[in-house]
Amino acid sequence: MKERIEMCLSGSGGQGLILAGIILAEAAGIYDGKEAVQTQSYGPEARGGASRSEVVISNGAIDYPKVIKSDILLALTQTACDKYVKNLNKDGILVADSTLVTEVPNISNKIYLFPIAETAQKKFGTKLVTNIISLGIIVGLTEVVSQEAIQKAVCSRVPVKAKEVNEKALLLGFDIAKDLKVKNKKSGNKIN
Amino acid sequence: MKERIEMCLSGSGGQGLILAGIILAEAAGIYDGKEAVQTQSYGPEARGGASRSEVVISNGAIDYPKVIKSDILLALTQTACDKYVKNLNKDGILVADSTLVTEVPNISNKIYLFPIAETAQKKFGTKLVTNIISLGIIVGLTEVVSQEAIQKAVCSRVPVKAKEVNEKALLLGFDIAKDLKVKNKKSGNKIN
Amino acid sequence: MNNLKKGKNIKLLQGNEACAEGALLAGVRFFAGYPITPSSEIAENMARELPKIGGKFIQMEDEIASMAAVIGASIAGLKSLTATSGPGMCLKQENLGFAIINEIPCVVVNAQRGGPSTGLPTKPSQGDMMQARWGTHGDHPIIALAPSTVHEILTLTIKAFNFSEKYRTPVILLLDEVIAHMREKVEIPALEDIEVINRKKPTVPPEEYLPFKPDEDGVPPMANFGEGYRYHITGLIHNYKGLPTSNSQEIDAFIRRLYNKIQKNAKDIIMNEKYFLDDAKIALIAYGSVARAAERTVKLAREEGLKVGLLKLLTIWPFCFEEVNKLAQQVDLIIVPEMNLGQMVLEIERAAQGKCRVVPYNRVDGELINPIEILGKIREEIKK
Amino acid sequence: MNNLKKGKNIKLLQGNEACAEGALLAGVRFFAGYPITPSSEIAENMARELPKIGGKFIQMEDEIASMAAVIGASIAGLKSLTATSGPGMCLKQENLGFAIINEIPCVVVNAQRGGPSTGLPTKPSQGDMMQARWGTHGDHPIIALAPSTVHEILTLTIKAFNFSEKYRTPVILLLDEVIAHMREKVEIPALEDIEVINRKKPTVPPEEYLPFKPDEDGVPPMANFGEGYRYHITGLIHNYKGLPTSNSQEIDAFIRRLYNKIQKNAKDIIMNEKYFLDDAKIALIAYGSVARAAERTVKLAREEGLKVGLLKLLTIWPFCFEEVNKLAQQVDLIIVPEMNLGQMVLEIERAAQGKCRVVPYNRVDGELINPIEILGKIREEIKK
Amino acid sequence: MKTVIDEYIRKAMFPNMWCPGCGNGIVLGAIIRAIDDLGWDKDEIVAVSGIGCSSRITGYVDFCSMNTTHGRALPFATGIKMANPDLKVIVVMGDGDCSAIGGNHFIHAARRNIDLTAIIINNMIYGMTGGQYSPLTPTGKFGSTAPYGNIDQSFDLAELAIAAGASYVARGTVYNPRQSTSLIKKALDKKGFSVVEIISDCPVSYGKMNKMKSPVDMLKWIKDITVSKKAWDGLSPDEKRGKYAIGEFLSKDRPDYTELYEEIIKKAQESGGNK
Amino acid sequence: MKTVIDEYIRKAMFPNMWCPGCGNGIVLGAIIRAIDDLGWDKDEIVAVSGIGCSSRITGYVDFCSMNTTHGRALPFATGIKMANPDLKVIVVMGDGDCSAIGGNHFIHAARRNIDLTAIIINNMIYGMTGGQYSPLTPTGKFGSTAPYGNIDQSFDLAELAIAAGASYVARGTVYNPRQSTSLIKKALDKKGFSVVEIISDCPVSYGKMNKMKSPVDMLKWIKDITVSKKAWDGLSPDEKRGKYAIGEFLSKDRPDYTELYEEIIKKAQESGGNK
Amino acid sequence: MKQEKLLEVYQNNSVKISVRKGWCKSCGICVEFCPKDVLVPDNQGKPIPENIDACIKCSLCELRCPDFAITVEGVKEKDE
Amino acid sequence: MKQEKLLEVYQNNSVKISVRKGWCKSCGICVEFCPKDVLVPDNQGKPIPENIDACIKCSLCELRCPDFAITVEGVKEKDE
Ligand SMILES: Cc1ncc(C[n+]2csc(CCOP(=O)(O)OP(=O)(O)O)c2C)c(N)n1
Ligand SMILES: Cc1ncc(C[n+]2csc(CCOP(=O)(O)OP(=O)(O)O)c2C)c(N)n1
Ligand code: SF4
Ligand code: SF4
Ligand code: SF4
Ligand code: SF4
Ligand code: SF4
Ligand code: SF4
Ligand SMILES: [Mg+2]
Ligand SMILES: [Mg+2]
Repeated sequence: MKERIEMCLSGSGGQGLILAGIILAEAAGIYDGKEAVQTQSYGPEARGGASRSEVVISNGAIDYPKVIKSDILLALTQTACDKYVKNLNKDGILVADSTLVTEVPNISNKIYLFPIAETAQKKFGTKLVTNIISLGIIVGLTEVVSQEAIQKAVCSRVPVKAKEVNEKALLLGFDIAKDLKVKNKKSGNKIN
Repeated sequence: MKERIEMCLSGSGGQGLILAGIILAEAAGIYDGKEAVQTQSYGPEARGGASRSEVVISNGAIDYPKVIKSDILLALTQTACDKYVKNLNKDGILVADSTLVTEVPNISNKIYLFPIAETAQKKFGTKLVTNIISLGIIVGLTEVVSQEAIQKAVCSRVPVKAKEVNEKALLLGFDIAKDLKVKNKKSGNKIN
Repeated sequence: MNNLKKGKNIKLLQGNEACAEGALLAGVRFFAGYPITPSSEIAENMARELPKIGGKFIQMEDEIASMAAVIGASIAGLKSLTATSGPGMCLKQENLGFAIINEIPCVVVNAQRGGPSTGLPTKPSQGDMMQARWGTHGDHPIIALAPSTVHEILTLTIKAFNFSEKYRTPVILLLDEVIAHMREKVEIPALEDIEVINRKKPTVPPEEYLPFKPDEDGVPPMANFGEGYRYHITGLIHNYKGLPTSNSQEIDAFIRRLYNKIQKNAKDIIMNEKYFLDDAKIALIAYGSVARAAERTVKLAREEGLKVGLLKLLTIWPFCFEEVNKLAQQVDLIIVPEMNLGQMVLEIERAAQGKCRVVPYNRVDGELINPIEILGKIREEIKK
Repeated sequence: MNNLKKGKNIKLLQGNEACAEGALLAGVRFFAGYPITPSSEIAENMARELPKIGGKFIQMEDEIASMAAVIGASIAGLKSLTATSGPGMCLKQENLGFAIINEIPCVVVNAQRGGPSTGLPTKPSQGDMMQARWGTHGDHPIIALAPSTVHEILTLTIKAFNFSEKYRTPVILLLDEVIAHMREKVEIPALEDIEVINRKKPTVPPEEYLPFKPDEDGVPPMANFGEGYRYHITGLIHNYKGLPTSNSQEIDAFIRRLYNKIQKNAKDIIMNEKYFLDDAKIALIAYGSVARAAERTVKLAREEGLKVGLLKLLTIWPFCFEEVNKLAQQVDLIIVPEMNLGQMVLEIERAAQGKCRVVPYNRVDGELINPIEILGKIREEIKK
Repeated sequence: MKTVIDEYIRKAMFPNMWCPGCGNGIVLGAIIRAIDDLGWDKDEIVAVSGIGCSSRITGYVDFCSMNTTHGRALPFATGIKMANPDLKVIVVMGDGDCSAIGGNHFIHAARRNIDLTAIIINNMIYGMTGGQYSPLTPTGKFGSTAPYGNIDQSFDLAELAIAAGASYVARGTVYNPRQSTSLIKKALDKKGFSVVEIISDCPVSYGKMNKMKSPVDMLKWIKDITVSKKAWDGLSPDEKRGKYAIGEFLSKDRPDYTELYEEIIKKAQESGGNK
Repeated sequence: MKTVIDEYIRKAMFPNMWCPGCGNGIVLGAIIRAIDDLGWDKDEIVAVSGIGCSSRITGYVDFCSMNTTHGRALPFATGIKMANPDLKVIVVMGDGDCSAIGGNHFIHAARRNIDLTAIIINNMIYGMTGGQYSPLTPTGKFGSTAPYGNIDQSFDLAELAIAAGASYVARGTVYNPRQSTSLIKKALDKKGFSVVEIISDCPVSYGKMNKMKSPVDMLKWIKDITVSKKAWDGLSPDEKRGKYAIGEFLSKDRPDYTELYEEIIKKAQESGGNK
Repeated sequence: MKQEKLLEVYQNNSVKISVRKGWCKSCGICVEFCPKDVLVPDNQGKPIPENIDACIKCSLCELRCPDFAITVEGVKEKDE
Repeated sequence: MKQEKLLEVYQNNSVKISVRKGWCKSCGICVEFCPKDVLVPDNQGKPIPENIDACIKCSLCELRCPDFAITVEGVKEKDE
C-alpha cells in the first residue's frame, strides 16, 4: 500500500458522506492503527448542493490534511462526479452510482459503477444506508482499511438501533465489490 | 507683550472656569485678532474636585496648545492653588481669592489677593459671577486682552438675561484691578 | 450656529464642534450615535443643527445600532456620521466590517480616551490607532485620518467624507481627548470654497446596473435605495450583482479589489506635513495633539542647533510606508512620540527596514506629551 | 465522551471536539457562548459534557453577554471558556478589554472563517490574526496561540488555560475552519500526565489583600469572589486596591505592568517548531492549517534539493520577534504563506529589519493553501 | 405557469437554498401575496433582514434588499426609514435573530414606534447554525446545545412587543398561510411599528431533534399547538401551557417616529432650539 | 457617630463623587439598610454595576464589587451566579445602562429568571455623560441631545420586566426612602429575577435642562409625578399620562435558573444526554 | 439541468394545476394537506393531481408550498 | 482637610442629631423635607437643628441624605 492515500467521497448534502468519511478515518486511525484525517467541504452546498468529505490515510504522520489528488473518488451525484473527477489521480479509481451518475466521465481510470442508492432502497427499504454500502464497496475494492476495522468503525459510529442494518449494508458492499472486481477484470475499464 | 502667554484658571467644578477660559480665548482670538486656544482638565474632578481651564494666547500660530509654565494663574480654591502654583513662571502672576485661598504660597511672584467670591455674593447676590469678576481683574491687571475685547466676549457667551449683571461684574473686576495695582506698587509683593 | 448659509467666518470652536461643523459643510444630513466621553458634543451639536437644515438626528440604543443606522441612512442616500470613543468603537467593529464589504460611505469618529476598557474616560490617548486598522475581523482596507488642530478637525472631517464617497468606504476620523475638547480659533471656509465630493451614481438603466461591478478606478457606482435601482446587499462575499457567491475566483477578485481600491489610491489619500525635514538628521514622526508638541520641539531643538524635523501625519491609514522609508535613508534617527505604548512606531520600524534607528517615546499616563520631554528624549538619544 | 476519568486514550476527534476535551482536562467548569459557524461544536460538546462533571453551560443572548458571563464565572472561581468566530469576536472586544484590565483568566476561541463581515461562514481563513492583537481599544497585551493539528488543539487549549491562569490574562486560541472541522486521530493524554496550572491565591489575610499589587513576577495573586476577600473590580484604570485612580504615576505604572507581565515573560509563552531550518537558505513561516501545507512543501522542496525549512508558530502573540530576526540573518528569503492578504508577514517584515527578502504568499478565496502552490512560489522567487 | 409570486422574486436564485419543506418559503409567499394585495410598487419597497436561514428571504425578493448582520436588521432599517420615510421598509428576522442577539433593537424599535413592519419567522431554533436552542425554544424541547432538554423559559414575543410599545402585534403560522398573509397585510398597512410573528417549521434542525423529522409532522404539530386568539382567551392557565394564541393582539394608531421627527424639524427651523 | 451605614461602606472613598443632592446616595442608603435588615453576611454578597454615575455605587460598598462595562452588568452577574449560586448577587444599573445599551440583557435575565436582584436608578437621563436623553426620559422633556424636546416614547420598565418573565417587580423613589428600602428588601429576598426601579433625581444633568436646578425642586417633582399602585389603578388613561405608579407590581414564585440547572446536572450524570 | 426546470401541467374543465418540478423539493406538504386528497406523490415525491376532479381550488397547496412549485388556476373559458 | 471631616453633634434629652460636615454637600434636602422644620441651613448650607426640640425622630432627614451626612439617634439614658 502507498504511504499516503487520499480519498474523496462526494455527492449531495444528506447522503451521509461526512459520516462515511468519519467511519473510514476511524477505521484506519483507531482500528488499523494508522494515521488518518477527515475533512469536508462545509458549504452552503450542505443544503442540497454538492457535498464532499475527504479522508487521508497514511502509515506515517500526516502533514497536509487535505486531498491534493485523490486516489479514490466516490461520486453519488452527477454534479459531484463532474466537479471532482478532475482531481482524480491518474492511477486512482472512481466508484460511482450508476443511476445517479449517468454521464460517466471519459477518463482512463478504473471506474466501478453500481446502482448503490437503488440497491439500498430495494434491499433495506431506505436510501439512508447508501453511504455504508459505498464504504463496503470501496473497502472491498481497495482494502484501504481492513474489513474488520471498517466493521468496528461502522458499529461504533451508527446509532445502536441501526447497527444491524448498517452491518448488513457493509457486508453487501463487500459482496458488490467482489462482483465488480470480477467484472472489471473481464471487461477492462468501464463496468456497469 | 510676550509672543505667547499661558494662563491657568483653577478652582473647583461649578465655579465657571471653563466658561471664563472660553471667554478669554474668544476675546483674544475673535475680538483682538490673535491666536488663542483653550483647553481644560476634564476629570472626575469636574464633580466637586479641582478644575482647571487653560488658555494660550499668541500673536502667531500656536503649536503646543497647553500650558507648559503659566504666566498667569487664577486660583479660586486652596487645593487648586497648591496644585498649580508649582507650574507658575518665575515672572508670572498669581491672582487668588483671599477668602478661599488662605494659605498663600511662599513664592517670589507677584501675588494679587482679593475676596472675589464674597464680593460677588455681596454686590450681585450670587457667586455665579465670580468667574467674570476674576476675568475683569486679570484683564485689568495684565491687559492680556483688550478691555473692549473681553467685554464683547462676555456679552456673546453669557445668556441674554444675564448680560447686564455680567457686564457689571466685569467692570467691577477692572476697578478691583486698579486698586490692586496701586496697592501692589505700594507694598511690594504680597497684597491683601 | 452652523455655517451653511454664511460665507467665510472666524469662530472659537471646540474640536468636537468643528467636527460637526465640518460634517454639515460636507453635506452630512444624518447622524446616529450613542453618547460617550469625549465625543458626546459631536452628537449634541448634530442634534441641534441637523433638523435646522432638514437633516435627521437619532440617538440609538447603543453603538452597534448607531453604526447600523448610519449605514442604513447612507444606503438610503444621506451622508451619515457617527461618533464615539474606544468602548463604543469596539462595539461598532462588526457593522464597520459590513460597511466595508458593502462599500457604504460613512464616517466614524473615534475621540480617543485612555484605554483599555473603560480606562480613563476623560483623558487623552492615541491607543486606538492599530484598532482603527485591525479592529474588525477579516482582511479589509481602511482609511483613517488624524487632525491635530481644531481647524484640521474641520477640514479633515470634510476630507473624510470626500474619501468616503469617492472610494465608497467607511472612513475613521481619529481625534484624541485634547483636540476634541480644545477650543481654538478657526477660520471656517465658505461653503462655495469647499470641495465636496459625492458618490458616483450609475449611468446605466436599472436593468443593466451591477451594483458591485467596479469602474476602472476600482469603485462601483452606487445607486441609493429608492432610486429605482433594485439590488441586493449582503455581508456575505458577493458577486457583481451583490448576491452571495462561493466561487473561488469571484471571492478572490472581490477581496483583492476591495483592498486595492484603497491601496492603489494611497497617493491620493495619504496626506502629511513636513517641518524642517529638508536638512534634518533627526526626524520626529507624530500625529494628533502630540504632533503639536513635536512641532514645538522642533523649534526648540533648532534653537539649540539640532537638525531636527517633523513629519506630521494627517492620514494614518493607509500608512505612508514609502515616505517613511525614504526618510529613514536620510536621517540617523527617527523618534516617535505617541500617547500609547508604541503603535505607529511599529509601522515605522517596518518601513525603516533597519536603515536608521527608530526610537519610541511613549506616555500612557493620561497626560499630553510635552515639547520639553521630547527634546529631552532627543538629547538622550543623541548621546547614545 | 470526555476523558476525565480514563487514562490515556486514542480517538478520532474533530478539532472543535478536541478543544472541548482539552478545556475539560485543563479544569474548565464553565462555558458561556453564542453559536456561530465554524465554532458551534465547541459549545455543543461543552453543553453535553459540562453538566456530567458538575460544570455549567449557558447559552447567552449574544457574544457580548457570553464574554461577560465567562469573566463573571472566572471571578467567581471557575475556569471559563467561550468560543466564537469573526463576527462574534468583534462583539467580544469590549469585554475582552475588561478581562485584560482586570486580569481575569479565561480563554476565547476564535475559529476563523472568511471575512470581513459575514464573509464566508463555512470557509477557512487566517484573517483575524491582527484583530487578535489589536481588536480591543487601548494599549494592552495579549496572548494568542494557533494550533495546526487536532492534537495541538487539545494541548494548546490546555496551554492556553495555563498561561491564562499563570499570567492572569485572557488568552485567545486561534483556530481556522479547516482544523476546527477536521477529524484526526489524537492521543489524549491521561489527566495525571497533564500539567495544569491554577491561579495564584493570596497568602495574606483579607485585611491585607491588595488585589492588584503584583508579586515579583508582575502578576497579583487572585482571590475569587466569595472566598472572604472583599475587593473591587473596575474597567477604569485602578490602583492596587482596585479602586479608580487618576494619579498619573499610578496610571503609568499600571499600564506598563500589565503590558510587561506578558512581554517580560515572552520566553515562557513563545512556542514554535522548526523543521529543517538548520541549513536552510529559504525559510517558510506559517501557523495553523497552512503550516501543514508548508511542512509538506519543505519535504517536496528538499526532494528537489532546495534548502527550505519551516518555522511553525504555535504562539502568535507575543510575536517571536527575536527568533525571526535571527532567522532573517541566516536565510536569503522568507516566504510567508497565509490565508489572508498578509498579516503575520507585517510582523516578519518588521523583525527582519531588511536583512533578507520577505515575501508573502496569500490566498483569500476560501480555500486552504496547498503545498504545491507554495513550492511554486519558492521556485518563482528563486529565479528573481 | 406565471404566478403573482413570479412578479416579485429574483427567479435566477431559485430553487431556493432552504431544506425541503422549510417554512421560510411559505412565509416568503405570504409576504409577497400581502404586498401584491396592497398594490405596492416594487421600487418603493426595501426588505431588510439579519442573519439566519429565514433572513435569506431578502435575497429572493426583487426589491431593494439587504441581508445585514445577525440581530441588527432593525437598526439598519431604522436608518433607511429615517433617511427616506417614503420607503416602505419590511424587516424579516429569525427567532434567534430577533429575540436573542437582536432583542434590544426589537424593543427599542417598538418603543420608538418607527414605521417598520417586523416579520419574525419563529421556527423556535437556530436553524442556520445547526439547531441550538433559541429564546423561543419551548421549555423541555431539545436542541444541539440543549441535549438534556431546554430549561429556559421562552419569551412571548407578542407580549414583549406590546409592553415595549408597538402599534400592531399579531401571530400567524405557516400552517395557516391565508391568515398569515392577511395579518402581514394589515401590519404592512399600519403606520408605526408593526410586528407579525409567524410560527414556522424547521424539520432539519428543530424537527430532527424533537422527533418530527418530516415537514408534514412539523406542520401537524404547529396546527396542534396553536389556537385562535378567541379560543385562547377562554383557556385556563394550565390549558395554555405549551400552546400559542394566533391572530391579532393589538392594533392602535399613534404617530410614528418619522412623523414626530418632522415636528422637530419644524421646531428647529422656527426657533433654533432651546440653547 | 457610627451608623449602620458605616458598617457596609468603604469609608476611604467618602465623601462620594456624586453632585450635591444626587439621588444615587439615597439609593445606596436604601440598599444598605435593606441588606442590614436581612442580616446578610458581607462576604456572601457581590454587587455588580455597569457604567454611569449610579453604577459608581459598587465602589462604595464593602462587598465583593464590580463596576463592569456599560450595559453589561447583568451578564457579568449571570456568570458569577452560575459559577457560585451561594453568592447573593445585587446588580445596580442606571436607566441608560439598563434600558438603552443593556436592554437585551435585562429582558433575557428576566426570561431566564436567574436569581439576581436588579436595582435600576432611574434618573431619566444619562447623568454621567452630561444629560443626553435616555429611553426613560419622559416625552417632551429636554436633554443635551434633545434640544427641541424628546419625541421618544419611554419604556415602562416594570411592564417590560413582567412581559419578559421576571419574578418580582416594583418601583420606588428617592423621595420615599422607607418604601424603597422595603421594596429592595423584598426583592433581595426573592428567589429568581427581581427588579426594583427607583425614580431618582439628577439635578445637574436632568434638572438643569428641565428647570429644576435644585435637588429640592427635583424631589418635589418626583413626589408630584408618582402615585401609589392602588391610586394608579383608579386613574383614567389621561390622568395616568406623565405619572408613575409606585409600589409592588408582581411577586411570584418560580424556580430560578440555577436551581433548574441543578436538574440538568442530575440528568446528565444519570443519563449521559440524549445523544 | 434542463430537466430540473420541467413544468408539468395538469388540467380539467375547471382547474389547471401546474407543478414546477425543478423547484419542487418533494416535501410532501401539498400532498398531505390537500383537503380533498387530490394530490399523490410521484416516485420522486413530487405531487401529481391524480384526483384533479376533486379539486375545490382552495389553493392551499399553492399557499403552503415553500418552493412556489405548485399553482392552481381556475379555468374559465378555453384554456390557452 | 481635617476641618472637612468635622462632625457636629446636637442633642437634647430625647434626640441626638449628628452632622458629618465633611461629607455634607449642602444639598438642602434634609432642611426642606423635615416635616417639623427642625433644620435650618448654616452659611454653607449645611443643616443645623435649630429647632431640635421639635424633632419627632422620623429619621427622614437621615434616610434622604444622599451623603450619609446626618443621623438621628434617640437618646435613652446618659449619653456617653
Ligand atoms: C454576531 C453573530 N453571531 C452569531 C452568528 C451565527 N448565526 C448565524 S444565524 C444564527 C441564528 C439563526 O437562528 P434564527 O435567527 O432563529 O434563524 P433561522 O436560521 O432559524 O431562520 C446564528 C447564531 C452570526 N452570524 N453573527
Ligand atoms: C460602550 C459604552 N458606550 C457609552 C459609554 C458612555 N456612557 C457612560 S455612562 C453612560 C450613560 C449613563 O446614564 P445612566 O446609565 O442612566 O446612568 P447615570 O449616569 O444617569 O446614573 C454612557 C452613555 C460607555 N462608557 N460605554
Ligand atoms: S435548517 Fe431549518 S430553517 Fe434552515 S433551511 Fe433547513 S429547515 Fe429551514
Ligand atoms: S450628574 Fe446627575 S446622576 Fe451624576 S452625580 Fe451628578 S446629579 Fe448624580
Ligand atoms: S387547490 Fe386545494 S383541493 Fe385543489 S389540489 Fe390544491 S389543496 Fe387540493
Ligand atoms: S409543497 Fe411544493 S415543494 Fe412540497 S411537494 Fe408539494 S410542490 Fe413539492
Ligand atoms: S428626624 Fe425627622 S423631624 Fe427630626 S430632624 Fe430629621 S426629618 Fe426632622
Ligand atoms: S441632606 Fe445631607 S448632604 Fe444634603 S444638606 Fe442635609 S446633611 Fe447635607
Ligand atoms: Mg430560527
Ligand atoms: Mg441615568
